[in-house]
Amino acid sequence: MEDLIPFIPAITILVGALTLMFMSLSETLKTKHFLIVSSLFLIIALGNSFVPFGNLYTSRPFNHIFNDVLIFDSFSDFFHVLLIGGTLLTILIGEHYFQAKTYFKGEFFAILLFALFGMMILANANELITAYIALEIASFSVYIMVGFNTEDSKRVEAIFKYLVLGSFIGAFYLLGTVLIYGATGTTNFTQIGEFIATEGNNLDLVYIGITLLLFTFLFKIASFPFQSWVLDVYRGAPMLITAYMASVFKIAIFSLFMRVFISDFAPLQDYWDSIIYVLAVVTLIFGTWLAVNQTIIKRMLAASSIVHTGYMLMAFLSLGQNIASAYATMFYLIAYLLSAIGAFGLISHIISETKVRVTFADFKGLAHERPFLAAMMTIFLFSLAGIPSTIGFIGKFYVFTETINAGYTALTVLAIIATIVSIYYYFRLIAMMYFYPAPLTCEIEGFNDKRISTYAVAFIAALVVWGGIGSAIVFFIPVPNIDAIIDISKIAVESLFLK
Amino acid sequence: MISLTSYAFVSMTLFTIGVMGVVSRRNVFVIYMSIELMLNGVNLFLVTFARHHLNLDGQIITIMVIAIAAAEAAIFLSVIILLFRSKKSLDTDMFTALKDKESK
Amino acid sequence: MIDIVFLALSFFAIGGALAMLLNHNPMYSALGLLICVLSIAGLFALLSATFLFMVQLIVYAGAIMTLVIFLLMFLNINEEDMPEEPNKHKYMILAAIVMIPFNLVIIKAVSNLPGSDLSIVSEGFGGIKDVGMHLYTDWLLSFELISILLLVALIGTVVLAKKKKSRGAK
Amino acid sequence: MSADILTFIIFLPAVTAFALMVTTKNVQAVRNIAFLSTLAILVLVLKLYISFEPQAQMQFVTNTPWIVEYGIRYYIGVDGFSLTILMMIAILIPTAYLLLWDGRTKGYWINMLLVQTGVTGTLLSLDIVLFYFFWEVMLLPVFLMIGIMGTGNKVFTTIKVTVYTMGGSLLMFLAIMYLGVSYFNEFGEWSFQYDKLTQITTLSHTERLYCFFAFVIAFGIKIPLFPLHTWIMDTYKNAPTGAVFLLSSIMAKLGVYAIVRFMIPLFPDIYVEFSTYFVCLGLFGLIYFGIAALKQDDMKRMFAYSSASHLSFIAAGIFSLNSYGINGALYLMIAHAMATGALFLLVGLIHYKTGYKTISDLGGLAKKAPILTFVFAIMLFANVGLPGTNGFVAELLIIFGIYEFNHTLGYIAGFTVVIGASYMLWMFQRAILQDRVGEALKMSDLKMKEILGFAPWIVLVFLMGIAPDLFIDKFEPTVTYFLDDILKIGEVK
Amino acid sequence: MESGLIIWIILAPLLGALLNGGLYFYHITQRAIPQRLFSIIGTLSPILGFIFTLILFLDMKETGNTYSQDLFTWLEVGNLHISMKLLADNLSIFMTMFVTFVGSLIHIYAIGYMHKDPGFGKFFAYFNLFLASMLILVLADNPIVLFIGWEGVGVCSYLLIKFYYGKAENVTAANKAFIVNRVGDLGFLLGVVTLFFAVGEGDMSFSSLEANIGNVSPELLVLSGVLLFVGAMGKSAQIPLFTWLPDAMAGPTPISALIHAATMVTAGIYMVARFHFLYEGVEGVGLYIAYVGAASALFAAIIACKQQDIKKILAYSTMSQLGYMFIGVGLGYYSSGLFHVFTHAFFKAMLFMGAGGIIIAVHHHQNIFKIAQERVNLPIISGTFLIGVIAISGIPPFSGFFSKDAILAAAFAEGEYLIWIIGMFTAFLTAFYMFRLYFILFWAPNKKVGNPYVYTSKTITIPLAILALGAFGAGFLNLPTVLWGEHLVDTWLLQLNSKVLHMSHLTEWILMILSVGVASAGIYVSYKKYANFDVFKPESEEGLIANKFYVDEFYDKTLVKPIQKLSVFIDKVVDTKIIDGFIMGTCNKFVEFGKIVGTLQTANVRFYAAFMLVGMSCIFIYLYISLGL
Repeated sequence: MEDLIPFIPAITILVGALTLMFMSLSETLKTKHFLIVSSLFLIIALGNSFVPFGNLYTSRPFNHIFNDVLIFDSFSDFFHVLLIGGTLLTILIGEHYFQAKTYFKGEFFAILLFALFGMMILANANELITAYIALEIASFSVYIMVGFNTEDSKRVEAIFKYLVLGSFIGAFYLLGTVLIYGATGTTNFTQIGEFIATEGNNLDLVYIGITLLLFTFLFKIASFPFQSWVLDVYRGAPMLITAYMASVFKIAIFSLFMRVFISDFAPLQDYWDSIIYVLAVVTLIFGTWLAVNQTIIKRMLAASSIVHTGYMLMAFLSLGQNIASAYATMFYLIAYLLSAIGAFGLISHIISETKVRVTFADFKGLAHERPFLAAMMTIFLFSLAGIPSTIGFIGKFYVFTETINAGYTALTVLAIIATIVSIYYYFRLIAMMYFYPAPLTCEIEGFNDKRISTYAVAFIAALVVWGGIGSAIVFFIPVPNIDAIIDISKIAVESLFLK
Repeated sequence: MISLTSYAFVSMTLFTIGVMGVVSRRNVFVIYMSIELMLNGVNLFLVTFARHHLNLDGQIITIMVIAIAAAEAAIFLSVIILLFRSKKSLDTDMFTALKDKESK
Repeated sequence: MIDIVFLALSFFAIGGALAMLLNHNPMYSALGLLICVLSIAGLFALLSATFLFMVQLIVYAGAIMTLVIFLLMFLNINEEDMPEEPNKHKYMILAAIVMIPFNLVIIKAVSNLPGSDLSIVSEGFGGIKDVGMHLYTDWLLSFELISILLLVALIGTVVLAKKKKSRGAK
Repeated sequence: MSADILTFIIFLPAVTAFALMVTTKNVQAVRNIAFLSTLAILVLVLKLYISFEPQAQMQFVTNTPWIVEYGIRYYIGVDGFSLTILMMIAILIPTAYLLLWDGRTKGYWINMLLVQTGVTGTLLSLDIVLFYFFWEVMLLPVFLMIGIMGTGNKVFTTIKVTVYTMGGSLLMFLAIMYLGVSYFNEFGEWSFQYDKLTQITTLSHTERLYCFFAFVIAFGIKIPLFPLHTWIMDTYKNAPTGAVFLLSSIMAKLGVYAIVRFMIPLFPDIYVEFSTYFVCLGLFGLIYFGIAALKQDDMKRMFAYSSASHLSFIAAGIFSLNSYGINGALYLMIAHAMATGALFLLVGLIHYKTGYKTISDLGGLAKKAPILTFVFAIMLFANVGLPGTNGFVAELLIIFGIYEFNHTLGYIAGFTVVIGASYMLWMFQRAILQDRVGEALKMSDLKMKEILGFAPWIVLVFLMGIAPDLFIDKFEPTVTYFLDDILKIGEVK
Repeated sequence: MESGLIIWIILAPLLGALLNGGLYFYHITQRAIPQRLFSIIGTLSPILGFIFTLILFLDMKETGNTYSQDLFTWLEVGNLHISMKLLADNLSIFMTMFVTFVGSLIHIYAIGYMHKDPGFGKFFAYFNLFLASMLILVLADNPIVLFIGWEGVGVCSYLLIKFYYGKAENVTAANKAFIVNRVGDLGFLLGVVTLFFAVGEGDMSFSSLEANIGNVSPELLVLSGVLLFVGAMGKSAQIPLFTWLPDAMAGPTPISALIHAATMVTAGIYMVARFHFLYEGVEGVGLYIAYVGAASALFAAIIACKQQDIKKILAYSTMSQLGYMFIGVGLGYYSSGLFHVFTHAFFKAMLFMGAGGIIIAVHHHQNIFKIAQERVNLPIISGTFLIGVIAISGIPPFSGFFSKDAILAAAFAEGEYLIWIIGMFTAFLTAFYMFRLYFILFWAPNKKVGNPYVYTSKTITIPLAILALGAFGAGFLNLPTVLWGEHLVDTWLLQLNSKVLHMSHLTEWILMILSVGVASAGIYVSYKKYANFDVFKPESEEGLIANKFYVDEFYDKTLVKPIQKLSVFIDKVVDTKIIDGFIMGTCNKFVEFGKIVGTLQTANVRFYAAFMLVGMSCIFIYLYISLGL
């Protein structure tokens, strides 16, 4: 029976999703209630996933019936915590937005939780098709959320593009699956791993297949040449969904591919180094170029997320050389999760009641209107730009160090240059907020900052700063050091190797 | 003697035609069907390999793929409805509002 | 014998696909796809996947294609709604050229696999029973997940396609 | 005295700042509390200064782990160098408060406090990542100050200065990581303590060269050295007085300090190898900026050039590889910090009172504000390096040093005597002394508070000029240590 | 030998300065302080200094000791050990004597001159400071301390010249003085540095330098000698660094008196004498100095003949007299040079004071013809002025004669006949223009009948009288043996072991007579020309000479303007356009290219798909190659 225990978080989320689905039938319930219920389920799931958090284990429950398609270990647990936490933060920070925009009705939260469920399963998946199904569950939910406000033609267009390109690339994933299956006769990662280990020769199909799988990976994390959709979809999607996609979804994708590339496909890993190297380079340059010219904040953040993808690819690339970069990647994911949710969510928070702010110019004088939020935004932007005293800095530090350690110094130089440019476009926004007088329509009062979103923002900001400072200042007071994260990710990665 | 390769050839051809459809056609419907075609090509491949390995997983997966295709169909068609509602057209090239005009 | 059948089926499949690709009117394209799907079903049969042969007929030819055609009717799209596609052939050739490496690589790789006869096996393979057994033991979880996927798709379709009166209105 | 005093000195301002940020909105209160905290720091530093016994190695060291995974430690300590500069900072800032006293916003004071934490941390940190941490953090408040309280084309200026400086320091960051990695590969453990990093032996000459130049770019931008200087003019022109004061008289010095603290120990051989070029560069900068300063109309812009000129001279001294040069450079850092800082603040006062800061708009101030003129003159002469002021001692030593380094260059170095005087006096005449054509400016003389603010500087200027030995004793051992131990290594390598 | 007294010689004026400064500060901030207080402090302090000097002098005369006082270690870095040390040997005490003496008189005079001036207190503060720094210069034991005084003098002169800073030209003049001096200082400093490293980084005091001068390579010796002399040029206004001296007349007259007579300009001579041990080593440099001196003497004298500003004339005369002194020291006759400094101090101070008195009396006219037109009756001043004029033109038995003649004789004895001839001619010119000045001021008839008598205050007249005495009698302190004297000054300055002239008494007599003749010739010529000159038809100010050979303009064109142009060029073109232009240009290019790349974002889904497809097929080509299919 205790085999069921690892399932609990996922099950909770599923139940939550269904509950919300049924709730959405009723006309009387307000968005508030949905918020409460969904966050309730999320908190429960989070609590459950915290139970085994940080201790080393791996389990493949119900092997006889489940055919080992799912695997529960510290690694997946680590990502579960991240995913659930991320979703929870999204909901909390978006509380204001949801309440303000009336089209977020009950189904939305159901879908959100379905998406989360899909991602969680993705983190557990140990089998190609199961992974694909989980991925599709998540993707479909995200498609729907992107196009949720069907009055808005932009949204429709966004969902359309995302859908077409997503299923297009999905076909390639399936092709890859086929080829692997054709070569190995199985789609189970573990068995594929064994096959690779035993059959040294005629792995061509496996190589090709994994390459095709990688396409999906690269597409979802928006690396070059798969980056095109990002700007449009992010621009079209509701602000919060953008946040969700940019942070949580990326993590889910990474959970799958890091798993396979660290453990099962490890022997082949070096084969793709040159490809990923080139892609990382181009992604960095291309993303930077895109980001520099954007005048719409959302597009700028989207483009900059491409650059961040480039950084992640760097870490992913150096996985082959030294395992430590796995920790770096995971840390960076956390850093990016916090910063991105913070930044996107905060903007959504700002635009939920007042006039719509789209371009840089719209943010002029925000600091005078909303000093607190402006300050928080500044923190998030610092973190994205990797300024010290924010978690973004530490994340970059880890990633770059590991990349250098893996011997890709030239790539790191490029990344540094990209960072320099990124300072430009991030600080432009800060400059807009702080260095211009407030617009005439400046309502300092009339904006009630006493609400959950604000506290959520503050909380995330606190996390960001804590992550950047660690326990440096209070080194004589025992607070959880940021090394804790690294240790946990170590355990998580170790758990992949226990058979 | 029909070999694996010939089946592979057929399914890859179907797949390729699907890709060509996605890239070249402007009609939303046709794009959707092209994607379906790609999936079919994959299916054929799967079944071929299932036969090749005498291993049923391939066929099971095919079933799954068909199911996924069905789900995709549902979403796709509803999106097509949305598109048609919003622009009264099926031309993909009509849907380029998200181009960043503010810059430049 | 088998060869001829195979050749015929694959000819129809590819022909249908091409018809789908080249026809300007989606209606004809749909029909082309239908032909293609049917012949693929035939090929399934050749590969002694009898159950799948059925599923293909029912789900694709039966459900999906009809859905498509129904939708075409439903939106009663007439000729002038059809987008002008002046230089689609250029794109097609381009795409074809681009796809060459794929095909080359994959087919060569496949051809390097140890050959095996793909003749029809008499019994116990691909029949409903075996497939069912397999599906409900080894692949149970994935199957359940599929159901969730369908559920999501369902909700999605409802949410997306229904004309909404926004909650804020009342 | 416990070692944590340094930590206290570093973080007291920041803590105060955050406390003030949340508690009060009253500007007066904020300013007064901030001022008190700086005074408290001054007292602590004095205590430190007295209880510091002049010798080479670090004192009051605190060394606790910060980020264990990568061996980054919270490692701070003070030696002759840093102590002197720490003293300087501790004295300059509170007095600067007195002169910026009126008409500031709350954010201004809070930023000032934060900057103090930044600079002190930069000064005292011995773990190179910690150093980088503070090095970047110290810029952010200034960034805000320039942007918010600046004048003219401030937004562009702000972005420019930020990207410029941070770009430079990011390259340094790369070099830092590279060093860390190579240490890891050699010794199998992570560490970024500068004294550990000096043990690296695996790096090839080219690698060291690249790292060296990455560092040079970072520090050269802050200082600024010749080709990397284009940010200062507009920045100094548009920035508010306080920010300019901090940039010119403190942060620029930290650039030089960092060269001594990190680059000399880490790359002694390269340092020795390239010293000639850098001395030449410094002297070139001295003359180049000096000439450029001649015809400036905006006073702040002129001082930007002038301090660039002086700092190039300091850099030349630092690279002159002998105790005269380095001692002199360090001494000039302090002298120049006082002189230029005071001059900037005075210009700020003039700007604040008259509303002008361009030479052509000013003039005839001397009649209205004799005391201001007097202080101005003293600081100006200190800046020019008149005997009896600390500037002279420093320039003399540097000239000696460069002469010993290379006779010809020594003669060129002498030109500092002429150049400084010419543009300074020209400005003094036009802006302050000679009567103004046209209507009179509204100008009031220094208040008692401001006089009090300047008093310690004036006293120090003369004391350091008349009895320099008192001060040089404190850091001379460190310099000797650097020369004897490290540069020897450099020669043998 | 240690003596605590020396520092007090300096401290007396220094404290005076500080006290006056403080009082003035109080005066302008709080409430007014009576002028009397300032004047008492201001005059008492130099007088005290003089008294201390006197005590010391007498003691030294008794015992023949030389005293020194080590105050504290000033700087100790590496091998450089500089101690704040004062030295009172015969040379320095000789200087100190007349510096303090004449200085005090000028202070007293200043009381009267600056009467009722708003900046009275400040003036005296500066004045004392000036004297103090001069004393530091003179009493220094090592070049660095000397340099402190040296620069101190410079800056004080700056402060005093711009005393009326309201007027632009005053400040300009001050700047000019300071910067030109700075150029000199540069030379001095480099000379010191060179010397320091040349003698082997030892202790810096003059004695040890003198001791170690042996181990300096000759070329370095020459180099440092020349560099040091450049310093002297700057301070003592020799060609080419003389332009500041005439302009320095912008300041109030007492300052001119102080600068010209007692303090500043003599510093150069003193310094060269100080470094005599260096110059003995290198004859060539000495000769070079002598020639520069001669040239300056002649040049200044020629210019002086055409000037119309009373103070300018005196200024140029100073310059030419300084030329004489440099001839003296350059040729190695240090004592003679210094003796001329000594005598010159008296009569030049007197002349300036007189000029100042006249200027006040005629309400601040400086053009001699104007003054002559407004002539007033100033018996004492005119009398003393005459004495001064006679003295400077070298008519025995006035002091100027002896000192100048000694130098000329030296030039002759050394066989430098060119220098001697120049000197002679200059003597002629000197007599000419000085008497031109005198005649126009006091003799040339103007229509006014019975010039009004103007009262000049005692504080002005008394110093004049004393100085007149000095101007008359100072010469007797150094009577050559020819005139049955026994070289008091030369013997006192024996430490300089300057050469003594060896020539037959006959030649000496001839030389004397010659020089007297030349002088009287000059007087005669100017009598003919100016004795009854119509002052209402002043001379034209055109001409090469009247415009000082356009030297200022020349400098302006060749140095100042180009540098200013360069400055603008650097700022506007090099920095803004080239360097910053390059940096910002690259950034902009980057952004521009980004725009081009941005066009790939054609929100067209088919295009995106194609884009991805192309990328993928590229990767597949790579696969094809790497898998070797």
